[in-house]
Amino acid sequence: MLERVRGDANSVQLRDHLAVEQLEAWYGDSHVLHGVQFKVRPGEVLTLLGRNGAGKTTILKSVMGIIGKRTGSIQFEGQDISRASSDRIARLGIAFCPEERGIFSSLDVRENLMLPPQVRDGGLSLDKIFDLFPNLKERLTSQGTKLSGGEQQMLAIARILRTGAKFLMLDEPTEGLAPVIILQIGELIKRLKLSGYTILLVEQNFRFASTLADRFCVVEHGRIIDQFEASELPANMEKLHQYLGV
Amino acid sequence: MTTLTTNSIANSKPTAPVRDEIRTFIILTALLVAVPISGLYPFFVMNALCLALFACAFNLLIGYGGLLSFGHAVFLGTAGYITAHALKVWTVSPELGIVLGVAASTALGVVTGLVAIRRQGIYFSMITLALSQLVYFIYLEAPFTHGEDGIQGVPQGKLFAFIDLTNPIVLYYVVLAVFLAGFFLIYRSINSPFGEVLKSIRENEPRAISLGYKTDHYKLLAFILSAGLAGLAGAMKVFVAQNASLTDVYWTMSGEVVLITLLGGLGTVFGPVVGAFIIAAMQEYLASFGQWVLVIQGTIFVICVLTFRRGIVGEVAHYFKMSL
Amino acid sequence: MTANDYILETSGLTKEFAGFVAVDNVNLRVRRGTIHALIGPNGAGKTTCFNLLTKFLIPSRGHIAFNGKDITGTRPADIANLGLVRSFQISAVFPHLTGLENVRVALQRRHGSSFDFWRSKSVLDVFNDRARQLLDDVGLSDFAETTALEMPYGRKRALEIATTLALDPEMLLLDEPMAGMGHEDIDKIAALIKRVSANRTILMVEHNLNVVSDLSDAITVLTRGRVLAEGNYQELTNDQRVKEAYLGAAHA
Amino acid sequence: MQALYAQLLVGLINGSFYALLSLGLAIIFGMLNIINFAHGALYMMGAFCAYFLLSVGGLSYWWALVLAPIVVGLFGILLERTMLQRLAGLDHLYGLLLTFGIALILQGVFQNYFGSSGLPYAIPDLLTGGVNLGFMYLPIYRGWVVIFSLAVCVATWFVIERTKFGAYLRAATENPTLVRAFGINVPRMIALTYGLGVGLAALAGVLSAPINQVRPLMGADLIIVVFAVVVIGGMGSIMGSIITGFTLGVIEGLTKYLYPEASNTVVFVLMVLVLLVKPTGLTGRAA
Amino acid sequence: LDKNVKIGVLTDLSSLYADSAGSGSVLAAQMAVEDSGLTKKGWTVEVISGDHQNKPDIGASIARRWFDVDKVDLIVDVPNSGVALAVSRVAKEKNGVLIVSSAAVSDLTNAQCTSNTIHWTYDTYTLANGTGTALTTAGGKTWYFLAADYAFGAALERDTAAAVEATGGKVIGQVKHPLNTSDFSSFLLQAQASKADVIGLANAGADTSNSIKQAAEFGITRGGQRLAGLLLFINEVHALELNAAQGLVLTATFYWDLNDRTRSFSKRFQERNKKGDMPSMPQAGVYSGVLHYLKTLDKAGANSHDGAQVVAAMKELPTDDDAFGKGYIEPNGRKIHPAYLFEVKKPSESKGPWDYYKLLATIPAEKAFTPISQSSCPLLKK
Ligand SMILES: Nc1ncnc2c1ncn2[C@@H]1O[C@H](COP(=O)(O)OP(=O)(O)OP(=O)(O)O)[C@@H](O)[C@H]1O
Ligand SMILES: Nc1ncnc2c1ncn2[C@@H]1O[C@H](COP(=O)(O)OP(=O)(O)OP(=O)(O)O)[C@@H](O)[C@H]1O
Ligand SMILES: [Mg+2]
Ligand SMILES: [Mg+2]
Repeated sequence: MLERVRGDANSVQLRDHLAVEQLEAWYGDSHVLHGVQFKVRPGEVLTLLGRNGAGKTTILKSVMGIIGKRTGSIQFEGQDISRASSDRIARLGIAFCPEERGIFSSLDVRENLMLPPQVRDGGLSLDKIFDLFPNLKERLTSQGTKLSGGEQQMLAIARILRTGAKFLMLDEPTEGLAPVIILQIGELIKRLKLSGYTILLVEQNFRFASTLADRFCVVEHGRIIDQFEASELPANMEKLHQYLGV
Repeated sequence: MTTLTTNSIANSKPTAPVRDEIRTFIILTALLVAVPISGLYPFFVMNALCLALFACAFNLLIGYGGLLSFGHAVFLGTAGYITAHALKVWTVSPELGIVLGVAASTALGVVTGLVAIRRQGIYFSMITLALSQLVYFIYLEAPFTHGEDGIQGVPQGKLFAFIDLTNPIVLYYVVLAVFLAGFFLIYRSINSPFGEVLKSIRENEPRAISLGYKTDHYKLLAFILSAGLAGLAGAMKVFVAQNASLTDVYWTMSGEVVLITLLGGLGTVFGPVVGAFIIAAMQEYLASFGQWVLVIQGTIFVICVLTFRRGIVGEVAHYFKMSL
Repeated sequence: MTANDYILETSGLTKEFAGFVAVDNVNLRVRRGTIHALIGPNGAGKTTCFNLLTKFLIPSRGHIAFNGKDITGTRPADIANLGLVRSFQISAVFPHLTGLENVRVALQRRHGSSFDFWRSKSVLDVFNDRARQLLDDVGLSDFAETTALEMPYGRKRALEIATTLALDPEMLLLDEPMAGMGHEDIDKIAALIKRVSANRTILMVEHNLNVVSDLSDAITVLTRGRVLAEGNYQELTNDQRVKEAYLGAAHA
Repeated sequence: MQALYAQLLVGLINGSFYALLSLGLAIIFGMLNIINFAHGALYMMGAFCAYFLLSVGGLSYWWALVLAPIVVGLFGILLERTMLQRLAGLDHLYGLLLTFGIALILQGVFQNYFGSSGLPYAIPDLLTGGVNLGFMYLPIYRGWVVIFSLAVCVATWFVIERTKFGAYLRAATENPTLVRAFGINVPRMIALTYGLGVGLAALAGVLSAPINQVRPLMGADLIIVVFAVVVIGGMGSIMGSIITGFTLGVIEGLTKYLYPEASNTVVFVLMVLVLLVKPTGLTGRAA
Repeated sequence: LDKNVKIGVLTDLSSLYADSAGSGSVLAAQMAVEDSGLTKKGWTVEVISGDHQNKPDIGASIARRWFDVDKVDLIVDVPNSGVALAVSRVAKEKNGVLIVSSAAVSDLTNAQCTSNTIHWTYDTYTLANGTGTALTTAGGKTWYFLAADYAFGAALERDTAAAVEATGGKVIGQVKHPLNTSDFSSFLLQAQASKADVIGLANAGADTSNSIKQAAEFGITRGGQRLAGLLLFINEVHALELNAAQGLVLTATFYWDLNDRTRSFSKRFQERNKKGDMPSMPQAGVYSGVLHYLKTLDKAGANSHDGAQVVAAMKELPTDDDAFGKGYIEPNGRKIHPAYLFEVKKPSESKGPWDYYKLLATIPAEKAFTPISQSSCPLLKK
């Protein structure tokens, strides 16, 4: 259904799409991340699991460069972005869908959708987006924040799919969505993966994550305390129980 | 504009807030009581005290209610005019003059409040500004104010028929007493059950409503309190300056009180006082700098915003992790 | 059906936004003392319903009765005072107040002193114990002194629920209480809701089916503003229309 | 009756100044969330700029129309880069205080070097003289002012409301961090916007130089009225402030005819009435 | 013997009157000190200055502090009627000396006169009668007033109207405009429509400049109507340039180019004035006032620091100086000297910068000010 992303071939040659090392991050005075370390391979779906307040969102924010203070190295497609400004990072091809959705009330739904500029070609066309999220099509002219909670979530995901970025960071994309939509999003993510996107996912909904992810990282107190492949999942259920209380 | 950001309010979570504040309050009082023997010019201090009370009243509204009134000068000026007129023309006793002045401002506060309260953020500010300009116009046209000449040579008289206000030292202690009283009332209401609700409304009004608070009522009460206390300041100013003039009702005065409060520290208890003394000092002592007065003032404001945004007191409080 | 059998009844409740009908002729009946779930696809009109019930929106048509009393024209604050309190879908806390203060604001309301500007706030200390207890209930014991702003998303939700409970309302409206929570928190809150439902009625919107299934006594399914089906979890999961509209084929 | 026509026309002319100024203010507020109290001072700078271009550079009025806005605009960008920028995301108050301080400094400095009674600036030869409309004698220059500013207003409106640039700006006001995380260089965009708004103020300054004394304080009292216009129009609404600007001009004209004493106050009456009926101004979004 | 004198120039350094008074007034005071030659006679005379920002309360509190703390003996200049009245009270209360030069409000020597204040240079009566009477007799029978809507404007208009009617003229209309109006076209149109012979501008500062400039734009003077600036200083004419100001009629008690004495004084002043302006009428007044004050002290031989007594002595002593020539001070504190009616020259007539006025008529000293018999000053009722 989605055409394969062009230039995907050579991105496969990269060993890691994203490599984070010794990442530390602060909110004002409070030190939140303590030496986070993980890699994301091209074309895989990596899920960050962890309790509330573990630091998952902060990790994404640090990669995106929208946090007060961060140190350590962040390699994206081979180049270091730990000092780059967030707009440069975005233009390198990282797209971010924040957990609080960030829909703009001063823009109508269409403007919200069209806002993020295309950073590369090969983004989804409007039609594709509309048959993924029919609700949006009906509400195009209404004010962004007048949408229902779920519709806002859809909008937030939809708009980054337009940009053509091939590295997506989704922070709890299924939050507040009806099961039927969650299934759709699951499908969507699978298809995105097939067509060569790399996806860094933060999820509380373990059931959902487990059906998609190639690998899992467990975050606790601002550190990655464990990680394993999807295949090793059954073996690790015990540990996960302790970590998350699933 | 109603819900102020972290940056705009000194949000130091103090260890023992009350102790810090009480201690500072005592020191402040001691200093002020000592002024006459310090050789500091009492009229300057009285001026500053009136401004300070005015600013504190204003701060109650913005710093704790999150309501920025752009027209607060009218409450200062109205009381000023009424008191001055009462003393000079009706030749009433000082205490009655003050009461009349404060009553007038409070009444005006009720009216203004009722109109303005339902407006949000900047629109609240603007409607207060607009209303104040209307009142200004009335004073400009009304004969009893004598236009830009103002009401001159207001007699100070004897408070309660035995305290002679024409004696600067006596006057000073009266003004001081009134200031302290007003200041304490404000301090108390900030730290009262009412104050708590006020803060929560500033933080998140819909939530406060959903908890069953009729937020308009609280805002209105805050507005009236503030107006009344501003009036008190205005009334006292009459005894100090012995005149009441248009400058006290003009929007620039409303702007000045914003500056005072920000300079001292928005939402801090003592900020407005410090700010008031600085601005008063500027007006009196910069006067000799003549034509550079504007430039110097401007520079100070710019520096204040760029370097110590919490305001002087706010910064100090933040630095020492105190609550002031 | 007598009034004290149904604590909340709506008849022909309708809300239109600029020609678009968000809630369409809904007749909702909530039985006293039950946990009633309102589910439905996104944009079905659930939150709008909540907003109508608590008067944050004015109904275009229809009536609302609470305890047999018509509250269609009542103001939001009064609704809360009647004992009908809601939580918000987008977490609503007082960002610069600490966890404790947040809860205290709610506790304070039922105590008459809220207009006393001449009293010291130390009169409020009587609420501290109750407030701490409420924080414990939602697992925020350690956050009593943290300002809400600094809490992670999930905690904010928990705090909001604690604040809502502080009002000890006769009926609670919870809009997606579990959204953005980790599993053990979900279980905590679920348990909590169960506990508080003892002497209360609860109407909640929730997309997490496990929660819906173990908590709710009755469920109403909304789609496109209309009531699609009513019944208990079993009945509905076998209802074909519900599967298509809400659960999705996979649940078949 | 004839007198009335005259008043209306004259009012419309003043309206065009309000429109231009409030337009700039609206853009700056709407997009930067800054209440630009320096607007009056920058308007003044525009006029002075015209004066210097003529007296020093020997450049005519027509050059001034082009150059003054650019010069002042650049100055504005400098201000934004060095100071205003640091206030991003703070409460309006700070922008207000800062720009107020800047206004004081500018006015003070000009005051010291050029005195209070100001400098002369003659009407360009091409536009001198006037036409007799029967009901009044209309100086050609005034006619030019209306037409020209109307054109500028429409053009600006188009840029903000109908182009992508506008959408970016509006979004950036709400959540700059996120917009930036979408790959848009927000800081530069904001600086440009401020430059644009300020440039409009300067343009108004040039337009008014031939009819008002070029004085350091020429903008000092204007700002509050212009700000009121922005509010009546609905904060940040471009069209709102343009329309309100012209309307206010006309209403003021009428007041000057019927109750002149109140002509500086009528704007506030208008504001109260509007805000009572429409809490967020004529076309305003929520505050 | 106390030979210390402290003079405070309380003026507007930062706004409306900064040019006509402001730093120029300070300079004038200093020149007076030097010309008095008191320093050579072992006196120490200090001149300080302050900016009252046109706010009565600030003006009053500065004055109070000057008298109390800085031990100032004399305060001069004080533009802005409101401030002048406020300061005059303080001077009385503290028994200092006040010489008002810039402010025009005639109450200073009438209802509100005090034994500590001298009103030096001119007042609304001078302006009103000078312009009003002269223009009316010169054929300007019908008048239309453009008055600033505040006490000063009203007073000016009232007095002028009286003078006009006394001379057989007629006031056929008036319009009150708010202070600091930027656009006068509506008002000018109304004045134009009235077909009055003379349009009297009863306003000050920028308001006057703008009305004149826009009057030119609307071809008022070309239409045969005359423009009378009731309070207009040479700095404003300079700023307007003759193109806009030509044909304007105004009254002044000082012009630099009146005679050799004024010329020599003015040249010295201009050389030392960093703005390069010629002295304005109020600045000349400050010079003359301070000079006379110092003369009086010199005659007394010592400074008694008793304001009322010094003022009384000043009233005894006839005045004479380069700026105003010979004159005297009335018991009510009114300084008396001639006034002049000027017309602003056409660009063609002017020999260059500052050559702006041509003399139409001289108003003899006794006619230039309120006759003492008509003064309502309480001091006279004894
Ligand atoms: N704006 C902030 N200021 C200060 N501290 C913060 C802020 N935001 C988050 N924190 C702290 O940083 C830590 C990590 O927060 P983060 O949001 O990354 O957790 P999370 O794993 O995303 O939680 P959740 O699953 O609830 O989203 C938390 O302890 C939180 O208290
Ligand atoms: N103020 C409004 N103006 C216009 N349309 C609105 C407004 N509020 C809600 N809507 C529309 O009404 C519909 C119902 O919204 P509502 O928030 O009730 O959905 P919901 O059932 O809560 O969905 P979710 O589960 O995603 O929160 C949505 O399509 C939404 O776009
Ligand atoms: Mg998170
Ligand atoms: Mg919802």
